[in-house]
Amino acid sequence: MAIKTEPFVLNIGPVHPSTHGVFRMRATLDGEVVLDIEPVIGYLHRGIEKLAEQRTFTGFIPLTDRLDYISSMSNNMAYCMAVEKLAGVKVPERAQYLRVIIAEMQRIANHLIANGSFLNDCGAYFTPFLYMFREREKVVDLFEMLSGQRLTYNFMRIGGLSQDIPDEFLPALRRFLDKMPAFIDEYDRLLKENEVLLARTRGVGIITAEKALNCSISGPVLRSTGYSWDLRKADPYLLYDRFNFDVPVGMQGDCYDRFRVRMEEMRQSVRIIEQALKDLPLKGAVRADVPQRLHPPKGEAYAHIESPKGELGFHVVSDNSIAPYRVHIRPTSLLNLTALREMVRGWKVADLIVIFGSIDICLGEVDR
Amino acid sequence: MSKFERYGLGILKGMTVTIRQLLLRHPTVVQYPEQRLNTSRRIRGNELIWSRERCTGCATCAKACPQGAIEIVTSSNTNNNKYEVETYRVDTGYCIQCGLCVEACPYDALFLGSSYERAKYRRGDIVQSDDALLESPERPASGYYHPRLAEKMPEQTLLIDKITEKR
Amino acid sequence: MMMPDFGTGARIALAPLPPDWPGGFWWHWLFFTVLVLAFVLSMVMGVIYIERRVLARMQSRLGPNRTGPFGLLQAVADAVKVLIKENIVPAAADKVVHWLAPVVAFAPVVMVFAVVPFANGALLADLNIGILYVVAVSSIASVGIFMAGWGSSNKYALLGGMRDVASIVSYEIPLVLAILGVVLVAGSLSLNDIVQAQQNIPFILVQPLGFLLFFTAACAEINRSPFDLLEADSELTAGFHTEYSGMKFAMFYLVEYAEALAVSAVVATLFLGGWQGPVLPPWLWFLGKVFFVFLVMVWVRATMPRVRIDQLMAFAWKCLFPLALLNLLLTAAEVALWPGAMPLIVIPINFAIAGLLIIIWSKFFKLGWGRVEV
Amino acid sequence: MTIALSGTELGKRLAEKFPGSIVESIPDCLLVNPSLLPEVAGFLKDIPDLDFNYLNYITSVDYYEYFEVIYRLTSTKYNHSIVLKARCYDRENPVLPSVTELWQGANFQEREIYDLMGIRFEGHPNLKRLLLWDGFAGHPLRKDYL
Repeated sequence: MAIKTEPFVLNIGPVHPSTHGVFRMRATLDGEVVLDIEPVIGYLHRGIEKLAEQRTFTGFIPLTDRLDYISSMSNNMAYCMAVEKLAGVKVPERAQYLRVIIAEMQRIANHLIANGSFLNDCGAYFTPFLYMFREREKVVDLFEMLSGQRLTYNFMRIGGLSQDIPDEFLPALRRFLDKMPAFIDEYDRLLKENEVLLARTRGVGIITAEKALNCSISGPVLRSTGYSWDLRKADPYLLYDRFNFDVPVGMQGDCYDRFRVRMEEMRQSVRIIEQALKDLPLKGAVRADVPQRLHPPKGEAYAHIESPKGELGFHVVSDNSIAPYRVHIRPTSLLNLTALREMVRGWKVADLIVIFGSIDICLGEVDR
Repeated sequence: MSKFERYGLGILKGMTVTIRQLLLRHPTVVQYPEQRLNTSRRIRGNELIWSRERCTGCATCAKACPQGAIEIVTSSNTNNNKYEVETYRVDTGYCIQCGLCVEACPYDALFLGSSYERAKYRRGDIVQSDDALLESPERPASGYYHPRLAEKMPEQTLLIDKITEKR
Repeated sequence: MMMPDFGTGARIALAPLPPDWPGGFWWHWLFFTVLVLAFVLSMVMGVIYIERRVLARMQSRLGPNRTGPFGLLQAVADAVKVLIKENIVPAAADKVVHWLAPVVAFAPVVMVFAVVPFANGALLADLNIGILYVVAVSSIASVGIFMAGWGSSNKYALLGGMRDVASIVSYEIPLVLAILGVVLVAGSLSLNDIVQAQQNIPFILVQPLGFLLFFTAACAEINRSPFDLLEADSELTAGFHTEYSGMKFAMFYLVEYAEALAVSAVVATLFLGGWQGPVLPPWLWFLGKVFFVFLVMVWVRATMPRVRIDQLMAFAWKCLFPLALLNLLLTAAEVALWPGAMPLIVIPINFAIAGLLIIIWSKFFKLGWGRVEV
Repeated sequence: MTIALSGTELGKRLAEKFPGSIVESIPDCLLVNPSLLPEVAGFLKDIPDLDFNYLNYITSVDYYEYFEVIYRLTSTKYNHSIVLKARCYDRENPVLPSVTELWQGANFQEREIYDLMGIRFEGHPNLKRLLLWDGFAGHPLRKDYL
């Protein structure tokens, strides 16, 4: 006679060490096997899209910092690009180069956090996490030099950057770039070939390219499936068509591939920054002449960038007043969660955490 | 199926990294209250600093503030044809240190503070007005959006230049 | 001095036991029990300090350095803090089980130290079945842990308790089989005799595979990383002690490190020659070896991710168990067929066999994947 | 570079295939009749020379007289994109057909629109509030919500 069992419901989150914020999952378990999960979100909902309607176009920039607070610069940039598209502002070339440099630095910083916390979710007791935070700290130091703050940078403005870079920035960045590849190699040495990590992440949480595209998944999660879709190549914004870089793709779309894709993307980012530094015009304006109380013509515009987490876009509607009529944020993290349920079904609780960690979401962006 | 294809060599490789960190490298730590780093010259610190002399009461800052934290009351002085600022009040609790007011000010009358340990014990204290907003030794101004001020500030300590400490 | 004979059956002459303590058996018993308890508690503070400092340095941090010189008193400060904390018992908890669990978990761990020799003959009870006693007693701690998991009426705690029982039951077998190899070579179950048999060559050289198996299985048994599934903080918040606070939590914390200390002591005794060593006094050798083994555990913890529960079980049954059986078979064959073998010949042969077996098993044994169709 | 397909050309083709489906076609976007939205979207997704396999996002705008729901579709194969729009004139009980069947990525976004704008999507498998809690009064992104 078989033992009669019944599934039980485990509530993971909203306060849990590895839900990366206030994400909640109602997991139905059969022993350790996840039968079903139901993501419950909204614990961090601040109504940013509604708040945008009550702020000026410039005044909304500080609030975009609060979306994906791991990579604030990318959010600023995407929003500014949308408004620039709407108002027809031409950004000076020096500012565009600096934006590329900053966006790639932000990508390094974000991937360091993503991989660090992913490995922490795998159970590597804080060692990779702290090693990666040490490097991220250096990027954040540089951002602090630029903008004066370490998390909510608020550095981009409509038509460029808020200020020119200080003189000591470029030498410091150069020193950072010289050391960074060695540190990425060290991370690879630390855990890339670790048998336990391979056992935990290889083949776990597989998603196919068709499924990922159908679920509107973007960024490293999509590229880990082997599908090369990077907006920097597919729809080059800023000056990305001038740089020579590769789009790393995975093999089968499992957690290990996502980890590897992020590692490789950091290397490519270093490459892009080095090329951008070579071509960066030494003098020139960093901000187009944009009136402080900008009122773009009636209409709507959508600008998207390849943020570290995927396609981040802002859909801005203007009614020719000083405040946006409607701002819609294409939430990368939320859409990347779409396939979570399919990805985790049938895996163990431990895998649920690993798969969730490998998607790399930021709850500020999920809930907005 | 994945397997233990490297016979545990990957594990040993990882262990060399950690033991190297233990034996050869210094920890990357700053012992905060005793040991302080120079912050950025453009630091957007805790409090807003206002210059009574330069302020004309145009309220551009109040309009630029996304949070509506700045309140400014002016009266017109008909004798010398000028605005006079009666109250300048900042609710620091609302302030998100975005620096948009400093950028907006056409007369360089606003600065962000460069101090960062300015917690208050009472809620009433976080609403600051008039004289409490002036620059003072405890409230040095930061060089954010004021390049000439920034030049005088000490250079930022960078982690890239190796902040390490012996045990 | 006798040459070590690999299980020829000849009895090794027992070193004279220390003189009886004046006042008879019970005074002797009381004094040394208190001594062992004090030793365990103070050593646990020591290993907690070592773990935190070394782990911190491996992670590019400093670790505790504020309380006392070099932060040596951090464990004391933590203990005081935890003592004055409120004791919270969940309303739905099974009160008796919840109360009893830390005690049940703590007692057997201390009992292990009764048979561990600190110097020649310096042990509380020279049981002639010492190692059997260690194996028997140490696994009682998992009863306490399961009581904690069950009694808390918390799903995370229950999952943690379940994982613990599963892993203990599985890993006990390779653990004992690995010990049996040592016992065959030494020809005795008494820990003191085992140490004496390692006068010239520590058994890690004679039994390299046995050492690896024992160390791995023991790590799993006491739930050290990479097998720390039952309190996997990224999955189960804190596992079985999610609902514990105050001194009861401190007891579990103590158990965790006392177990690690016990395993280090047993490893040092069985494989590293216990108190044997030149120049320095025996107890110092013993302590040094214990701390060295513990450092290796900390080192592993700093590097490795955690395995999954099914991989943990598969690793025990599909990898460690057959290897341990093979190891036992080979050792028995060596001892039976080639009793007077020169160690210089046996050692390379054993190392070669260990390496070969590990490589072959790496080809057979597979981990990863493992999705269940639902 | 992602090419934004001209709505006028595509609109002609769609109007032939599904008469009455296209309300208005301007270069920027296609204004689709809500009742025929699933057919049009399915056509755009399945026809090999268009192959819109990627739904970038769905959003909605409240224009007082009507709600406008905006779909941006991209083909990752041909690297071109198109914007579809559908309007709901009923303010009390706005209803649109769901496209979750075609693109699963619409799942969360339609729930979000239902939550914040109050547009119901028929055929959605699990139309519950996403960000706000059940029982929240009103739909905050509507312009008349204060």
